[in-house]
Amino acid sequence: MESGNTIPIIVEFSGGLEMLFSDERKHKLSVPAKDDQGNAVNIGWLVQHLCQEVMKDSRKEMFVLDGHVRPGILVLINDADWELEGEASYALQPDDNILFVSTLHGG
Amino acid sequence: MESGNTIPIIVEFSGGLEMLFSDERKHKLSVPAKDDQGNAVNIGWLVQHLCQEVMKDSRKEMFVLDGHVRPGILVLINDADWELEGEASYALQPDDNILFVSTLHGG
Amino acid sequence: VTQRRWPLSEEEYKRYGRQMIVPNVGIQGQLRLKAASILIVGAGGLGCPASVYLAGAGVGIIGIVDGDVVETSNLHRQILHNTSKVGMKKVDSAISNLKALNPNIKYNAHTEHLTPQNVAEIVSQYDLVLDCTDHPTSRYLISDTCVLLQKPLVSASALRTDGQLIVLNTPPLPPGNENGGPCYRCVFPKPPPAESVVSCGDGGILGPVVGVMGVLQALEAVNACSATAELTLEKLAAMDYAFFCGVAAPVKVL
Amino acid sequence: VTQRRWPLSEEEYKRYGRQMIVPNVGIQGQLRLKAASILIVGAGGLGCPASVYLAGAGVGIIGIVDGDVVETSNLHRQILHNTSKVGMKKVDSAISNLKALNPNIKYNAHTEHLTPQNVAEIVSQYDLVLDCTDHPTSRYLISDTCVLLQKPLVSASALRTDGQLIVLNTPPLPPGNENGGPCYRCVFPKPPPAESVVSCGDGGILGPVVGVMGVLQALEAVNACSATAELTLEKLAAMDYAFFCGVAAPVKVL
Ligand SMILES: [Zn+2]
Ligand SMILES: [Zn+2]
Repeated sequence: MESGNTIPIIVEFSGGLEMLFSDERKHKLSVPAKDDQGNAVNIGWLVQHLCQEVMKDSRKEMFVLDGHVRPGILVLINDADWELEGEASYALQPDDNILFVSTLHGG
Repeated sequence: MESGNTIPIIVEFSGGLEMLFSDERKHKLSVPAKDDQGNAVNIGWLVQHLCQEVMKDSRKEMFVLDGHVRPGILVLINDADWELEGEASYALQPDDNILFVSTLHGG
Repeated sequence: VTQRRWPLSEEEYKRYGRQMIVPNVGIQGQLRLKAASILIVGAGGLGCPASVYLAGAGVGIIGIVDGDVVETSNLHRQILHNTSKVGMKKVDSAISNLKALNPNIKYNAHTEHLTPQNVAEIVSQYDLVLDCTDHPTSRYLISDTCVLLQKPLVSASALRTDGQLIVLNTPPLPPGNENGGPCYRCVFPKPPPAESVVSCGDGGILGPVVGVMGVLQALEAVNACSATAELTLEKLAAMDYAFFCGVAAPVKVL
Repeated sequence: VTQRRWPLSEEEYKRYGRQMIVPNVGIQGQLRLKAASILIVGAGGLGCPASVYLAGAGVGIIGIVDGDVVETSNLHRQILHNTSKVGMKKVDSAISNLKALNPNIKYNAHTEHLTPQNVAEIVSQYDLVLDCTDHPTSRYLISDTCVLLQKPLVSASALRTDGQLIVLNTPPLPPGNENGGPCYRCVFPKPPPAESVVSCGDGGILGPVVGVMGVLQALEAVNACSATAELTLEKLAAMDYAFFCGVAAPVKVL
């Protein structure tokens, strides 16, 4: 929002999370390259952004709990578990694919 | 083989065709950018190349018949049917994924 | 009037409740499934799992075509049959099991193989066809008939550890109409040479591999029958074949 | 000596012939399947298709755990049960059908729910476990037990039109060994809040969706039991989780 530079990314939701995001599984987003403090935007920033700007549903706690992605949601960065990439501190790169999967329990 | 320029591509086989190619489904190949006549290499060239240089199996007719990919084999260029891309005349691009699928009939 | 307010019986509400609450199914989707008739060609490795999930889902009429009898070598993958049914017609074995699962459905037994002589009369009775056969000859016969009779077709096959699935002739417009979906002959204009055709008997097959393909056929059929128009159009947009039915002339089976 | 040359009966050669000729199975793979014992936890939408394909494939011992009875609302997706079995224990209903399909197998009925009290005694009898349950509590209980008893675990779930599958604790090394595969608790260290957990009863489920997941569990189990060592290592290399069992402490269930 500061800088004119933006990064195109794809954010996907599955396992029911898409219901919180206008029932759309795939969102093409353009995010600023830097946050308000001039730091590269990371997944932590993205999660807040999704919660505040993209999610229309009022049940924020189904996505974020105590400032973190709620337990039971797997985050994949370009098909790899985000734990391999530094979790919330991973800096977004152009054309990254970020997938949020809610674990299912039915059987 | 003329020019030093080469193009990296991925060739995949499935539906049993992999058995003709050393039982490997995925082949990373480096092909020359131009053929002997100085034309850009295309799928037609690739098919001959696979048949002559890559296939160890003697049953060439299971892959090529009368100079063409045998009936019953679907060719996908970057996940699209090759009929949309000009079939054998499609010129290979760097990082193309060419998939040869033999139709299965069992049930 | 009572019938309008409660278009399904109490038993049906119980039986299908868990699928009726799925978004995009609902009571309308369930009624469309109940009004639908589906033909399953082949009561083998694909037809067994496909038919059991379609019977579970409450399709109104299920027809099964097969001329074979149950053999012991079928049982590792043809899960509707069982050891005591060896020697019985596959169609009769399958239908007796399906009836036990869901007696609300009308089952039609066609205990003969599809031939150019009987194919039109059989296929014409149904809304949608599942090709669960195991030879290219029957695949062209079924697809050509579906083109001429304008029936959507869900075709699957499996061998060893590989499976393939393709939804054909969807939407099923008159031959030559470019807005129609491709048929089997559009995708494979020339039949494969005989020596390249490997059967499950010769090449082998893992039961769960052909099982997954059969269940996926049932899923495509449930989607096609229960879906709203928007869903169908969305699926259509995902197809990207260049040729459409009627471009290559189907054989004359009618 | 005769037994060595013909390690299977004539009936078994007939029954399993089509899968024995699949490359990577062969007579050795069939014998490994016959020597294997698999526990299926849950005889519902996942356990029905999983168990029927494992019985078809010739797994030596199949145990099924479930304390529930068959209800009409199960029948659209729980294809081993049928209308006449409503009210019967699911485990008994399932095993009577599986016996008819393949009487060569030893079936163990565990007609109670898994609890922290009985889980170790039951799981310890088997080589591999399929989690076909429908609640996070049982998923952690099963995974933690599999870690402590060093059993590989194939876990699946489904809801509405989505399905998930994960192969856990493979290879099943002692807790703390970093070369072991991740467990459920490695992947999901904290249980989800209760209000985020939606059951099939509340969210709905399409039969073929949960059906595909159950058949895929059977496929993973067949691969795990019949595969050669090379295949197993190849699969291992494809996993890329950072945490491994023992990093997060499993609950004490033993
Ligand atoms: Zn056509
Ligand atoms: Zn762990």
